[in-house]
Amino acid sequence: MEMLVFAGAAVVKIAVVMGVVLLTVAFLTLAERKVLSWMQDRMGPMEVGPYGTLQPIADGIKLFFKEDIIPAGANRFLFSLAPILSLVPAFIGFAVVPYGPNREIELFGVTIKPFIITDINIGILYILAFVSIGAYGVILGGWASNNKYSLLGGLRSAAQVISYELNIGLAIIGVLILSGSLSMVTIAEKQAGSILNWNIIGMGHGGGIWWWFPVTQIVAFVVYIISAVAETNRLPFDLPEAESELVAGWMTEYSGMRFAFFFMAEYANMILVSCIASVLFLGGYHAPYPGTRLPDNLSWIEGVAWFTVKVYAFLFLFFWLRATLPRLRYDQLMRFGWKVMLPLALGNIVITSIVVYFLRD
Amino acid sequence: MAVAQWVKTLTFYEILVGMKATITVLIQRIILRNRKAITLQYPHEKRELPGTYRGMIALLRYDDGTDKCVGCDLCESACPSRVITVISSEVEGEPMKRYAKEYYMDMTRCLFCGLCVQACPVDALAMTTEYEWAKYNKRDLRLNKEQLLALGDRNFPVREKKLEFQHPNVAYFNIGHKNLPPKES
Amino acid sequence: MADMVNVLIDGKPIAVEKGTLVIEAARRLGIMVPHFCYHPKLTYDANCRMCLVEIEKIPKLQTSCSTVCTEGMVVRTNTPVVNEAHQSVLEFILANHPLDCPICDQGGRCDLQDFSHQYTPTTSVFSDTKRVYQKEFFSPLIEKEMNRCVSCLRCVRYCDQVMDVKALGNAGRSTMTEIVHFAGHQLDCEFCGGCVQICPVGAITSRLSMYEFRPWMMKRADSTCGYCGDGCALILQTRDQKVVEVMSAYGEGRNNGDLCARGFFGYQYVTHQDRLTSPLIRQADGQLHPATWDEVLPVLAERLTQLKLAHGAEAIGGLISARCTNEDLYVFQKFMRLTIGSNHLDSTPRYGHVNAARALRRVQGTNRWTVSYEDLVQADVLLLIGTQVTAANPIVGLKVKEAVKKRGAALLTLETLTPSIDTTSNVTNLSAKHLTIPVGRHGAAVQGLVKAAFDENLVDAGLTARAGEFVSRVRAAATALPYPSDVDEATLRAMVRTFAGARRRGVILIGQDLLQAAGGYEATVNLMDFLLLIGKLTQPGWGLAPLTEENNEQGAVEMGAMAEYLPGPTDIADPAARSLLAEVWKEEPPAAKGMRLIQMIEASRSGKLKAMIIVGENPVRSLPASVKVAEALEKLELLVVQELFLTETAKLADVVLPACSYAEKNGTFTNSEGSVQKVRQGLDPIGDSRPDWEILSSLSVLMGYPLEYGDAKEILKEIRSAIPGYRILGATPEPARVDSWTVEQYASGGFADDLATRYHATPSPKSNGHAWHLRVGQTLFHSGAMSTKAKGLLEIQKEGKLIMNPADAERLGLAEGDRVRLRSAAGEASVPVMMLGRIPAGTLFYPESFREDLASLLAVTPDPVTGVPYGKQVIVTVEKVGAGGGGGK
Amino acid sequence: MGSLSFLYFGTVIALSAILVVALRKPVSSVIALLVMFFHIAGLFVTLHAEFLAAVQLIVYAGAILVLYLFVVMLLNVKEDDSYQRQFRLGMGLGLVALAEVVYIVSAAGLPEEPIRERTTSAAAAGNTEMVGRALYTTYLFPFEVASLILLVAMIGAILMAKKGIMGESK
Repeated sequence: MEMLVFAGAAVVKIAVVMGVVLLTVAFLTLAERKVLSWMQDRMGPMEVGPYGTLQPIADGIKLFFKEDIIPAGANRFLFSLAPILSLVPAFIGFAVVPYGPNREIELFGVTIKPFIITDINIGILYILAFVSIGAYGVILGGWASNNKYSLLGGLRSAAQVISYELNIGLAIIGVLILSGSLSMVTIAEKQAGSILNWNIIGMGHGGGIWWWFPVTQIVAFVVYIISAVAETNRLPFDLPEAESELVAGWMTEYSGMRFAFFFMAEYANMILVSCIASVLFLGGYHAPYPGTRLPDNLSWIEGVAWFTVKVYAFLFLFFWLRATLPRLRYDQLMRFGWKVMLPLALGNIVITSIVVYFLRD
Repeated sequence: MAVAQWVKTLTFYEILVGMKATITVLIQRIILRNRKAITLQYPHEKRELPGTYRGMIALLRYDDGTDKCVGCDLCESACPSRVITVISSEVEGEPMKRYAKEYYMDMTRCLFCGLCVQACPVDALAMTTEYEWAKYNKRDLRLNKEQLLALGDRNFPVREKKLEFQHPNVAYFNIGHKNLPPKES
Repeated sequence: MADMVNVLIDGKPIAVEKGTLVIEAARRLGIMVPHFCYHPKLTYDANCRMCLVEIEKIPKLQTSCSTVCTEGMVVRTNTPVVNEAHQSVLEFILANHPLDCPICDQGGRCDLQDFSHQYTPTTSVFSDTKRVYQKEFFSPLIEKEMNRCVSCLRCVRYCDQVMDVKALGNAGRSTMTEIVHFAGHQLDCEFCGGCVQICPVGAITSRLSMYEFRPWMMKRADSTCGYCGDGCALILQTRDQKVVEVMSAYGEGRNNGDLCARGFFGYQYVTHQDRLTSPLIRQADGQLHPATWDEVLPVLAERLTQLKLAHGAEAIGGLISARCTNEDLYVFQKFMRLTIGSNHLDSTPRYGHVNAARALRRVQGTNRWTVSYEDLVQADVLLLIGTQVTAANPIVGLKVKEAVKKRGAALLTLETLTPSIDTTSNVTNLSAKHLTIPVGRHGAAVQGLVKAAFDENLVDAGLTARAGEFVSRVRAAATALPYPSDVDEATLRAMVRTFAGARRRGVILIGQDLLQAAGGYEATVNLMDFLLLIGKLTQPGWGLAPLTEENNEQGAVEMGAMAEYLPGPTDIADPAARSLLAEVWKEEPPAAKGMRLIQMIEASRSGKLKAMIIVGENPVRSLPASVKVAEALEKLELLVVQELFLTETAKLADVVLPACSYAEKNGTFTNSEGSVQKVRQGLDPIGDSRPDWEILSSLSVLMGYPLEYGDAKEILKEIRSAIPGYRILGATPEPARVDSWTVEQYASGGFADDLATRYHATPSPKSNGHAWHLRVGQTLFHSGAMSTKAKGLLEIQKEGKLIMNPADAERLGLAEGDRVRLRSAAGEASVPVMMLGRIPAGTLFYPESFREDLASLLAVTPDPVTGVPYGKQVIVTVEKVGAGGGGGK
Repeated sequence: MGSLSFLYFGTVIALSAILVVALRKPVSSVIALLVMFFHIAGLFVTLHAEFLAAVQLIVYAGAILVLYLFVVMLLNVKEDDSYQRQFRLGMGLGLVALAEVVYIVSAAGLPEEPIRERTTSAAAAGNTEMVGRALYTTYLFPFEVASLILLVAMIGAILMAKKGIMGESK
């Protein structure tokens, strides 16, 4: 019975999270097009539904019914496997993200955390592990297409993902040091209080006003954001699919649902990195002010809302960057990753460690 | 100076300036609503075309309904993308009078450069302002003489007088010999 | 060359021969003086005033086309004064020239257009209306638009000076000058197209391709004409798989820019709608059905192999047309001799040219001319025997005319024609001495020539010393004969005196009237005797020049496409030749004696021959009905025909393979002069047709004895190794040399074998009112069956008409177009008549291209030596059928 | 439950390990290796060593194997059967290894309840911390030596790849 309830609750949570994520992915495409067009004096989709609001549905239907082509000379197995390898790791990471206050409810005698699917003690590592698997989808898809553009796109993507994954990993270490935990829930809980306790400001870990400066994770935050943009192959780091050079990179030969998988994976990854960013740096579901403004039994709404706002702010940042910045050259990208981001992240770790070791505890 | 440069680099100053520009546009569009999209919702709204717009090419007629085209092939040779095929011939019953027996324009290849219109010695070609010519079958875009004349009739209701009535001194330019005065002796 | 003068033109010095015109000297320096009326072929007229130049020490501007260079002359062609003069002249011309360049066929290659672009401002001081001519119908093929005329009179002068036709003249004065044809009716000239080519503007254009092209659209292929043996260089102008126009450039080819009606207007058969476009194969229902090459060739190869295995190679024969290229002919004979293994093969020279080839080979050791066209033009004396040169070989005719009219050569003619003024030119009008020889009597006249040489004591003393026996025995044989009754003895002797008395060059031209008549071979040997006797045979610039009827008969003989010859030509039994060939072919050709044309027909009738491969030849049509070719061919188990059209022979075939015409393939033709000239592809093959050599080559591969060639050039390369020195010759080919060893052999005994047959009296056939000599031969406007598919030529001559002397017609009460019934020993036929003064009384002429009308009338007698089926001359009776209506088809 | 999952992970690990060397296409081998890494990670999870599982995936699957893929794709390695000819040697070595395993297993025997007690204490403190403690206390010296070796290897690789870095460039 316990087992059943536990499993049932897990299934419900997974379904809700997946539903929300998928819906977000769908309307994120529309939102992106709209935001881009607003920033560029255009209109964006206007034909399907009022102000083009049903465009994602039209796109979905189109992609669903589109002819599924496997190029001659392609490796059929890997060609089919690649989109799945791309999509699954993108979705799997949502399992450890806390969407709301860390509460527990009793259901038929079972303790359930309603706002997180599972709180595992190495949550952040878990996400990193699976995100790194996502590179296989890209690289194998590019290779299996038997197309030089695809292969180049795949190789670029893999190199880029590996390089920037390193930076992501190093950027969050500062946060981990401050939190002393790998669990997403713990990290979020440690930032409770007010905006000052958020890791980006870094005052929540004791010590007072005089030495808050060295433990602020602002540098790590910037490194993380930039690396996250690169990790998700978004502009200005969308070299793997650089239309002007590589047609569509590793996706060149894909069409129909396989293409849609890649597409969804990209947007899901965007959401995921936004979630991580808000949990790690912006206090997750915590409001910037202390306490809550709602009655205690409804305060979870406030938490979820704040979390949502933060995530959407990040997503908007993605669009904003895309609308503003041109694409980097590949060597610039690599140099930036290894020669700027990496030292910054390392420096952040060193300083944070020293400060934490000597001044805290 | 160098310090300022460093600060700018470290704070991504240029990028922030760019981001300010884009967000400003967004704010003006969505919040202040004092900026309009330049997009034209094409099938619902249409652009006012300038008079010199180069759309579909048409063949013209004289006011008595006869083709202006003399089948001289100059448009064919002027055309940079080999759109035009002229098959010229003699007018039945009027010796030495030349006309285009068949005239084809393969609009799939046309650049709308207008060189044919310039090349035409009798102004038989003109560019209309028609542009909505999407077809399901691209072979439908190989227009024959009748279609091109119909285009001309549709777009140019006012027709010119015949050449010999316009310029008496070139009176024997391609009008055959039927209506010429007899030879002075 | 000693008389050179130095002139300075635009500051550039040049030394030219005395008498060179200034414009010509400037041209050699690359300075183009604008001109309309000047043409190097014509005498200058200086009427267009366009070529004005400034010459120092002459106060006024001079026309450079009429001013002769003198020593130290200083000429300026590009000074302000000269330019102003040019501009003024152009302004005068343009005052009346219509601005209809866009619709003018000359637009784009018009001298006036070019000069206008070069000089004139866009405005004119003239404001009057322009001169306008009422349009008149001119001719079905040549169109004139007098409004465009600049009155340079090039056409009029060309027609007179080069063609000797005088069909065009100028009427009216001043701006109203007009080019007219005499007598007000439509133009009926030789239709050489010369006026069209020479007109600097669009005043005279070809109606055949009117408004079909613009000059810049056309692709050109420099090829060689496929009609007669003259071998004219042609420029095939094509557009989209269609021959639009045929031209010939001044200064190019053996014809130097001149063409005849066949060459200029006879190109449209190439793209005729009846062309075979796919292989046809006879199926179970007895009908020919279209098939693909992949279906037909393996079946064909299998059947040929089966027949070869069952009945031996000897049961397969082959026939090829001399209209094919040398490459086709060579591959054909190689195919027959190696792949099949049979020597039963023959080609068109069998109809007459082999007589000449054999005679020349016998006496002078080479079958080629020992003279060239240049010798012809520069000859002191020309002797024409049975050539009908204007009709059969028009361009050689032009050379004769040039020699006579420009260089004052003495022309001696022994022709079937009489001098008479007609609408077309007639070389006998230009003769210094002429004898009208009745049909079939040229051999007797030649005997008379030899006799006269003895009677006039013109025998070369050296020869008498060297080969006394030859001289004495020929003298005995020749002088024993009387002079032929139908020629005037005094004129004949005078001719011989003139001919033998000439100092530098002299050429005897012989044609089909001699070669296609009984005794043609003997007569040719006798003519060689004549040349030998008067001591001219071995001298350079002298020689006997047989003219061929079809374009590559010379090539057919030289490629060995005949039973008795291997490539070279060398005799089939010649061991040296066989070993050379064995080296090239890696296998010896079969040694068995091959059957010739008539023998092959007989053999197929008797069942000895089981299969025949006929390439481009149509024996059912070209041999008279009395031979019953169709009947014989039907008995064959397998008849393969490679053809352009579904001819009478092709209709009998089991397999018909579509072949390419000369316009669709590469190769070479050898003209009667012996010049090997290029044939270049102007069109892609029509339908599925393929070049003949390619068909034979793929067939040979399937038959297991591959003759594989990548292209025609590869074949030519092999031909060159089989026939050393066979190559495309330059603009002025080096003529062959007389082989003195062969001449010695001949004079010292070789002559004796058939002396009695060669010199024996042939009685003159009676020629009274009941017996007429009918000759079937070439006309100017048609050649073979091909030309009857050419639209342009059909416009000139639609049907065959019996040509007779007007006096004869009057006697019979015949009017133009009446039908007459002809009866001969073999049968009868009914044809319309027309009158022509040049046909002598008692003689009838019928164009060969329409010979099917007379098929039942003719009979064939094969020559015992050369196997030539003589069948183009017959004695007939004539009676009127009915009044005019019958003839007006 | 525990032995069932161990059986599954162990079988798949063994099978995919064989496939890595048996498959002819290099890319297929890499895929097999990837499958193997996943299952090793799974094995770690069943042992409650989540940190090791995650690190296994991040380091091996996420980085090293991707580099292998890189090499395979960039070098465009053709199906090459030259390695397949070492069948006899491979068989011999394999037999030796098998004998060793059989010996060890028969000598020691499979433990009935593997390392249960230790894992409970680890779960309490969080195994990440335990690993960290172990590394920085008991195994500090080997850890530092290993780091040094890696550093040396890295510097050596850079030196070899970058010609002329020592100033001898031309």
